[in-house]
Amino acid sequence: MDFDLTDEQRLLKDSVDRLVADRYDFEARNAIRKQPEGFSRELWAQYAELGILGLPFAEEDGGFGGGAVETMIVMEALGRALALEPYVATVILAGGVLRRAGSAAQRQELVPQIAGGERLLALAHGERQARYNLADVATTAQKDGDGWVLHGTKSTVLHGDAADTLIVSARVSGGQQDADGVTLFLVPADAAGLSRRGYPTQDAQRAADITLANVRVGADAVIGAPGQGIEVVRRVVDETIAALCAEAVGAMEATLHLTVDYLKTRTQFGRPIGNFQTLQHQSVDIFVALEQARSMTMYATMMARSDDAAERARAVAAAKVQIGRSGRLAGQKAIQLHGGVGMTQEYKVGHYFKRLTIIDLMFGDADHHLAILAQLGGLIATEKAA
Amino acid sequence: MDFDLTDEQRLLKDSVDRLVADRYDFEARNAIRKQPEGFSRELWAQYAELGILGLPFAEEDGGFGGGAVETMIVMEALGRALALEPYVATVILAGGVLRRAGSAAQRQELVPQIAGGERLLALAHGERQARYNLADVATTAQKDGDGWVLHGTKSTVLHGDAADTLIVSARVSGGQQDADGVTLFLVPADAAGLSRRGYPTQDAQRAADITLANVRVGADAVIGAPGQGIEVVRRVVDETIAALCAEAVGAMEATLHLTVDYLKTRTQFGRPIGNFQTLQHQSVDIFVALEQARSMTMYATMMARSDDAAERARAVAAAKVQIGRSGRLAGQKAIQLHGGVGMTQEYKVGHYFKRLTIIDLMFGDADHHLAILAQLGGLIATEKAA
Amino acid sequence: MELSFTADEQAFRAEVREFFRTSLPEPIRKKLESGHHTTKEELVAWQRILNKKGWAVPHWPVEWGGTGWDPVRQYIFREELMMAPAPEPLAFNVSMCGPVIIAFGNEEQKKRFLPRMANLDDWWCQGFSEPGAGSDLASLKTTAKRDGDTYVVNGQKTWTTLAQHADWIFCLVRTNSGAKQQEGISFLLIDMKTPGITVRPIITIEGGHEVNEVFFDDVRVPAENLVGQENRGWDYAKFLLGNERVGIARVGASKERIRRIKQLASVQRDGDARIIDNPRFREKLAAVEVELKALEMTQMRVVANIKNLEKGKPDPASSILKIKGSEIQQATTELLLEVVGPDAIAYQPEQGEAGWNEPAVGPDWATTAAPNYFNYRKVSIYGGSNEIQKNIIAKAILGF
Amino acid sequence: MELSFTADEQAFRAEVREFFRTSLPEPIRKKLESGHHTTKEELVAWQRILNKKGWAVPHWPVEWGGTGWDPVRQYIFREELMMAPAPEPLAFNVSMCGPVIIAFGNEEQKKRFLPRMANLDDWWCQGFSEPGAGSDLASLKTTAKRDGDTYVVNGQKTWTTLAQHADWIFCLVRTNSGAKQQEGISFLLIDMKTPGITVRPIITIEGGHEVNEVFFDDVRVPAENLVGQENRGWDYAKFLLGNERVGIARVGASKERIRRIKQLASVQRDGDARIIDNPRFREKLAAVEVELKALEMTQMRVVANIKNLEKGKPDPASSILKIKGSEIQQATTELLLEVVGPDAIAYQPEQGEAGWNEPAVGPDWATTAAPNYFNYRKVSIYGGSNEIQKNIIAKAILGF
Repeated sequence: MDFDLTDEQRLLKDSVDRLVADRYDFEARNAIRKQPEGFSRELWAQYAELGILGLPFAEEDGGFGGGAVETMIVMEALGRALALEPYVATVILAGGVLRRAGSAAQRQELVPQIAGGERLLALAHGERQARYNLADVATTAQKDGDGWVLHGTKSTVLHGDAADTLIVSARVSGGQQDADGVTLFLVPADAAGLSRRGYPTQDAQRAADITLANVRVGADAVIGAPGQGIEVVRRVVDETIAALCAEAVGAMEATLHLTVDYLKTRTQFGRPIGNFQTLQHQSVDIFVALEQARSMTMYATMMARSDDAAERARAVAAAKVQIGRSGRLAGQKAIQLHGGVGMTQEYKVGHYFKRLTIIDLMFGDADHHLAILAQLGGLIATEKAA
Repeated sequence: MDFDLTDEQRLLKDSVDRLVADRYDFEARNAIRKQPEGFSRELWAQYAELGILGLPFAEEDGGFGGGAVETMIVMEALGRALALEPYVATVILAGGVLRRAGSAAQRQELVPQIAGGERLLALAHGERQARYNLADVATTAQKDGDGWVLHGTKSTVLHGDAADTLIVSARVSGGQQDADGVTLFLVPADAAGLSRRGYPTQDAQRAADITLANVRVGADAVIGAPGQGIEVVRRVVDETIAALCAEAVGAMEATLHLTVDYLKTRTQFGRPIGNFQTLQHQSVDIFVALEQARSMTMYATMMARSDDAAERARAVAAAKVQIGRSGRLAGQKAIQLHGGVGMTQEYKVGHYFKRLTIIDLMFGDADHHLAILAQLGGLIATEKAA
Repeated sequence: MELSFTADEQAFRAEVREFFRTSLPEPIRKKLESGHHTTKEELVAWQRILNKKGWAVPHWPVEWGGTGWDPVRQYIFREELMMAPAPEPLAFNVSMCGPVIIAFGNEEQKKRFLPRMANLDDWWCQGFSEPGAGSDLASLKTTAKRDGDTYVVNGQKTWTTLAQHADWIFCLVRTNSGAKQQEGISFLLIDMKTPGITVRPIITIEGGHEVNEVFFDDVRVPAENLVGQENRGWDYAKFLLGNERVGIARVGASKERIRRIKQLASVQRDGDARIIDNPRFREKLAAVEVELKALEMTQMRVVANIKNLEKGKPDPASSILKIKGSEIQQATTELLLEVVGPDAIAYQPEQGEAGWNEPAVGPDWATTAAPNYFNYRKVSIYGGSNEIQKNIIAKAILGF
Repeated sequence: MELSFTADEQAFRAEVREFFRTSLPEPIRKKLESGHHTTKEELVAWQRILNKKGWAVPHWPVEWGGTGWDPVRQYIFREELMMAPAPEPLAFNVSMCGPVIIAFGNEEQKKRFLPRMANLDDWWCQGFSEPGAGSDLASLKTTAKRDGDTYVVNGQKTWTTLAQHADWIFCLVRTNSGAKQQEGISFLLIDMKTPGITVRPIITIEGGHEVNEVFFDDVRVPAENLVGQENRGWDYAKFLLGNERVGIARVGASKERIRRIKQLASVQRDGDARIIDNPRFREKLAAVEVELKALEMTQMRVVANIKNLEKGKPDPASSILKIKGSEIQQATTELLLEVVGPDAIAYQPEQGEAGWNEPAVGPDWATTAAPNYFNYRKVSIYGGSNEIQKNIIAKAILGF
């Protein structure tokens, strides 16, 4: 057990921190979010240069062999910056599928392009009726000669509008909510029959609803074992939740700093409002929520790659609960402590609040995961271990 | 709609308030709770003199014809005093059964004795396995000639050890949790086969577990319609909950006053600790909880005698939720604000805290009633009334 | 003590409810129900319907268009209005500036302004807060210097709600900078068309345009637009802010929103079950309903107590209404967001706006859930933040 | 960064667990599990078992009986101890007075006191708080006047935990009343058998006798019992209070209590279902488990950070451990009370005490639920209330 960063990790942290400090102040971000794609291609190239786009991939595939801690470090920095680039979509989600289930050929083709910043990916898995149920897939894939024909609609595909390549889940057998019978396919975004409706999200990221009408793909489009896609998605989503936890910690940390700075400088009744004890104590509440979230993020980071599915499920659910609750407390209190100015788009704190809110809504909110955790019997065993 | 007291109600309030102010300071209460019976027979006689023991009974039965508001006034005063006498047991619970279901002969015999303070009653209904389910009655009554033979065990019978007469519920037909098939019986406390184990409760009141082994009673012991006892108990418990709400409001009010006074007089760091803003705001939290509880008590008082069973059930459940939550907040925060001294038996605030805790546990705690309310669809209809 | 409504009061409630049912334009009702913004034109049209009925300014003196209702009837009216749900008559006209003019204005001002206020012929906005004067309102810096029979106003106001629609603004301005903070302030009525006034939108976090900055650059205001006495504006402002608390609990609006949540939770599914079938969700909702019922009774107690209070003195207990009312309103926006879930993620500010006909991404009733959750963080900030309300209770009631 | 325990650390945990499993007397384990008080004799016996194994004072220097374990191993040991559940070695001896003597005492004091402390031959108690000096400890008034080679002590201490068992008391006393508050305080060791000492019980709300008042009336104390320098006692007290925070989170104890709650909730029925089958209850419990897991990780972070801190300086983040740790402990007592429900109403302080054989009213495991709920309100008060902890964080970490 050791919480100190290794020299390499410290180096990574310093360089990512420096990039976002230099290039991602609030004005820069405002300019970026007004661009048509909603993110900066130029910064994306810098991410590539820094090596963070290839970070979690194996070195033999063209990545840098980083582990969960490295991803945590990067995500925390991106959270502090409220970065808008499709890092989660391309590297964590779609990249995670490739990493866990892609064939050697697929990895060797795509990883270098991802790592180099030349290709954007997105995971087109969620469907509207599924809500938070990862196994609920109505999109179908029918065998057609050597290849497949895909049919269905995917909703809220993160950065689905900018992606060059989509990873689409589709049912090849079984009932709509069966865990078995779903296969993952690589689909070029410009495939015939594929249409996208892109839109901004509440937190100034981008997403798309994607319709597949008789989209044909070849046999080589299949990722991983046919019919076993849900298991892959589950594992990748668990890792993504851990990554989002780290992003949220970065956002909360920035939220706390903004708030404390504001309280120290804003004066009312002839003194800084930070002199008022109740406002100090509410800041402390944010601090405590942040540190608890940080601890839980480390726990999720450690556990999200575990091969023990039950332990992993419990840990990830617990982390999502903590992040949702801490994030809500931090965001709401930060706005309250800022007063009116916190309610304006011109001030940064509201943007953190919105991002924290959307992170809670992604892959199941705090109460949803609390129910899952309770169903699984909680974290503490009733019987004593020997 | 009018929240002002009538002249008569004001008179009642003034006289009860005066009695408890004169006779129920903390030292007096300490002396009373150390008496063998755990309450004061002398004060009981004064209650009789004041007319509050006969208050809710009809004038033709020897009572004073008071309504729900009058009971609320009395209970609030008793709550402020943390009174130990068996008012709830005798007047509200057992008295309520008599009032609602007793025959003219039973009422005319017993009500004057209750009103005069000469006879104590208790309602022996609850059983350990029943928890909060009022219909769960395992005690049986078997026909024996003209009369009945009772058999079973009743638990946590409030002031069951001091009562002269018990009202015992027993099953004459049906399954153990059926709403039908339970009859109420008047049983002298000294009946052959009846044994009692009295004990103090956490809040310095008294209760008893009562065992009935072949206890014989006559036909005239039956109260109300045979087999219809649960409905009577339900209505009486609803009224009792409203009365306990009022008692809790009195206790919370006293809790708030004690706390605010303490904060204004206790000095640390060279100034009254009441100067600290967070301690002021926590006192405000108690105040808000108290006023919300007071409002809800009025609502329950108004609704607990309604003949619309569904409306009544919703209102009483809602009130019990509010009282449980407000009482917990008020008690816990009051102890916290007092610091160490609040943890001692020598200081009054802890006794209020304990009483509020036990009120929450009586007839179902806040979460239990929240579940009931949710099951009933809440307070607000989904469809608009025309 | 009589804890239920009388038969007369119940009949009155039925009458009011029936009027709203038949007279409120359906498109307005639908917009409110789904959390969308109403347009200026819709608000004007609705207030004129009310005014025609004689119900636009129920609490004003009968001579100026009031109804003569007692506080309980006024309460019933407001609750039914919010539950309809119907827009409230513009508060800046009927609850803020109007009552100040009635209490402190001269006859000429009353004749000139009040009828137009009631009919929403003039749209008013409030110029109180300034960048450096929020909670500490008395530190405001906007000046009005007397120059013959005009005042020359310079300075800046902020958080000016719906100033973009306004014909007039009522302002607190400093007319004597030498005096103690509160003593040099006056209450001035300013035509928004006067040269030198600039309105700059403030966009709030959810993307809406509700509030503005208003800049005054040598704005010349006729001295006859001063309300009451010069340098006594602080008293009038306190009177106004006291009035503001009536109805701040917004019990009716929260009831309506909970009704809406229950409807939507009966439609929205999570897996095989409807959200409303989830006991945990139902219990969370029920807990809010309990607090709301208690608040409703608290509000009725405050309303019934008005007759026992010194004229114009607000009941300090009304701070409870603000604290609990805002907590409950915020809780309902969170519950609705939970119901909508991931369907709330898409940002679609155009949905529900006039002239927009594209289908929504996802169900159209989902589009306002997140923006309203974000936007409603304001209700525990404006009108004296909840921290300020607690200070008031600590001082005025608990005697700290 | 390595977020899991090493194989060595896991082996160590297994070894510790096995020792507790085999060496902890069963009656003691049962008492702790069911929330009953252990007797003085039981605590002494257990500490001697630990001391024989060499584990009574793991964190002391090896020369005085310590183990040389790193902070992670010390953490594992404490957690396993609490989860056994086993009594902790007497904190006044091993975590409070012992470390002060080790750091600031002279050789003679070390030889005289430390071995007897480790073996619980002497039972120590703490004389810090006074009636007028709680949060504001530096305002204490008990005086010690030098008279030849003795100090004459007069005054009163309060909240003195388990003074009724104590052989010795370590006290803060005022030796220079002219100096600034903090500067005239000394740290004095006093034999409880000295004439002039009176112990008066304080009964806490649940009826227990844990704390006392201790009165000093011309108590003569040999000057050799002064620790360190005269008038430097405040520094030693701050050092001691810093140590106190290690383990204040009581994660292991809360884990054990949650395990117990789950067991009892699987027995206690509500209607036809077990309490544990109620999803709402399970979710409430799970929410506490989440906070506890986060706290456990936070505690490990604090433990792992000890090596980066200046010797003896507490990590200000340890205030989190006190705040969250007490909240969680209190939450578990509430959950247990909910499980027990109406069975908690009877007051039966004799149950579980030595020599009492009557059956309980209701299930015997129900008798401690309410008293422990009442008693545990103390954990957010003692050792610096949670309000004080928030002041510390506001100042030391957030820089207010």
